[in-house]
Amino acid sequence: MNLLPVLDLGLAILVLAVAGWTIAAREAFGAVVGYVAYGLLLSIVWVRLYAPDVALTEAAIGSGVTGVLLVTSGARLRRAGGVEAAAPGLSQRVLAAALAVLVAAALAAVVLMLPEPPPTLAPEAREGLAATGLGNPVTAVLIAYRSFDTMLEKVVLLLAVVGVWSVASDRFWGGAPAPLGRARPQGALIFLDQALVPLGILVGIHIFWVGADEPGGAFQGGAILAAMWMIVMIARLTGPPRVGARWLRLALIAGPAVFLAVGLAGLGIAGNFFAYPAGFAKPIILFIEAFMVLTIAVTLPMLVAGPPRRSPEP
Amino acid sequence: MSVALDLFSLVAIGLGAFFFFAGAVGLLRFPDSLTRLHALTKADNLGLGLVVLGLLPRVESLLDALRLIAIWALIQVSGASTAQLIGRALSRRGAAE
Amino acid sequence: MNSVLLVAAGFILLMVAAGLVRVLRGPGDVDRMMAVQLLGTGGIASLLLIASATTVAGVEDVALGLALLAAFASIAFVNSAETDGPESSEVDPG
Amino acid sequence: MNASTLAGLVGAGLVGLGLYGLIVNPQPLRKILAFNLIGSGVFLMFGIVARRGAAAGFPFDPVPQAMVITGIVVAFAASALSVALILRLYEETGTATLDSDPAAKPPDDGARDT
Repeated sequence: MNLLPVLDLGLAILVLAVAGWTIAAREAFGAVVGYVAYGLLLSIVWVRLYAPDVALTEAAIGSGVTGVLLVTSGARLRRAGGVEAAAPGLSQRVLAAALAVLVAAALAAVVLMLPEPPPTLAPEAREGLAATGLGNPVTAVLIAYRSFDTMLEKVVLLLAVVGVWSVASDRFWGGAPAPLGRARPQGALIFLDQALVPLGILVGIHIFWVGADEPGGAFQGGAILAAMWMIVMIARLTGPPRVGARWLRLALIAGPAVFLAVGLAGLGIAGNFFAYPAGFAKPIILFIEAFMVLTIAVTLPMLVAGPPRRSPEP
Repeated sequence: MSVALDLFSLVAIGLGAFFFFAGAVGLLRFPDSLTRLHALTKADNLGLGLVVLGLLPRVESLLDALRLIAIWALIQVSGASTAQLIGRALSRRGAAE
Repeated sequence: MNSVLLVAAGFILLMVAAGLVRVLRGPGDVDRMMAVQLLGTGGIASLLLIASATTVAGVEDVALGLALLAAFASIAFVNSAETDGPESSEVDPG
Repeated sequence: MNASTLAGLVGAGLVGLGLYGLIVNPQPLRKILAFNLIGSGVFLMFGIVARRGAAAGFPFDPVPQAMVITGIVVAFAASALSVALILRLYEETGTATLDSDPAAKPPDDGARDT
């Protein structure tokens, strides 16, 4: 098994090299493409760390959707006119490099001096796992042990949507965001959508469903569904919805609202905030997760689509 | 039986790695973007298919095997169509210049 | 057997690295987009091989997700690279 | 050196690279990209803490992993909000730099993005 360190070293060099490219690339577009490639590579590193759940989340949200957000907005910026900005001078670059090396070296020292034996909560996670009825401990942490965190994180997503919408001009309020795709999409794109989207919806729901016992879960499944909705919008098979639409508002708050309602119900039924009644933990967790999938699948595309840019129809 | 299966995995994965090699050679040596696109999409898709084939005897359940095949099928469809899209973008750029 | 899988994974990763160098150099945005395709095939192949050799459970679903995502990113890239191409997006013959 | 220590060092390197890019790249979108690079470096360091905490039959400690998943989603929300602010800034001022006095500096040699 002494091949593995060589492979790890090669992977590490490759990841750092592609990351360096995203910083050094001259054009913004090339940098973003490099960033998505970097995310796909990084997911191999996450699998090496035995973290397939994170591998999928990082590749999907961390690099995939973020990359698409950046190219979409980059194209909007360029369409509106050039972006000119002065690069800092040499002395500033040298200082920045020195600072970056210093910070990286300090972090590397921390990594090399991590405490032995390593602290862990894995035994505690194992102990409670039977009570939740789940097989995937990461899902158990997200929805059961640290449910309050996850609920608040959904609220953060909602606040981000509110923040993005609030930069709209007054006259566009309640209207739809600008379309994501070109005016006349190509035939190949429409074909790809027709082949990919049904399959992608299936995979997204599958990943959410198996997330109870295997790698996957609401975030990953929701992100894949979000990606599918975005490619439908890119092919212009549908446009972004009006931000004033009631179904959209309901879908956006469904996740945190259901989560909070279940948490409050726990106060009455199981005697504690966010406590799940014994024996019903798994169905309740899946119930919450189903609404979270919906909210994530709707929130991510709305964040990419940006603030409303069309006048609302009467 | 397991020796034969291992041998099968070995041959398929080896062949798959060879096609990735061929794809990389094509990418490095072909003169223009369209031919490079050709090398990338054809050779690498075949390479992935062979790697998946080689891994099939090693999976634990039928469902896992189906998932592996689904991965390959998905990349076949999406790879072919995105190659088409990229190729069109390339030829349009060529015409504009 | 496991070491064979790791050698194959390392070899494919090396090929991906070589291809990435070529593709990211360009010229032009459209060439760079191939980087995502390259990782969509080679990256997933080495991911599956590594996971099989080190027995990480459930990695097929990760690969399935990555395959969808690579397609999604390629589509978005083609779309935005073309919208700021030299010609207006409204005059498209096809 | 084992895999998790190496991954931790990669994480440290990514934070350094991202920090450099965040300071040096003049365009706001590139700054967001660099910021995300810093984020993924930090997440990787969480990842090695999770890997080192392998116990009780799990090959990892699920708590840091779950925190990373939460963190990735929050980082995306922050990126989306900053992109919206940048586009709005451009609409208002006709420039997308954070420079307080962009007109004083001429655009450089054209090697920058167009």
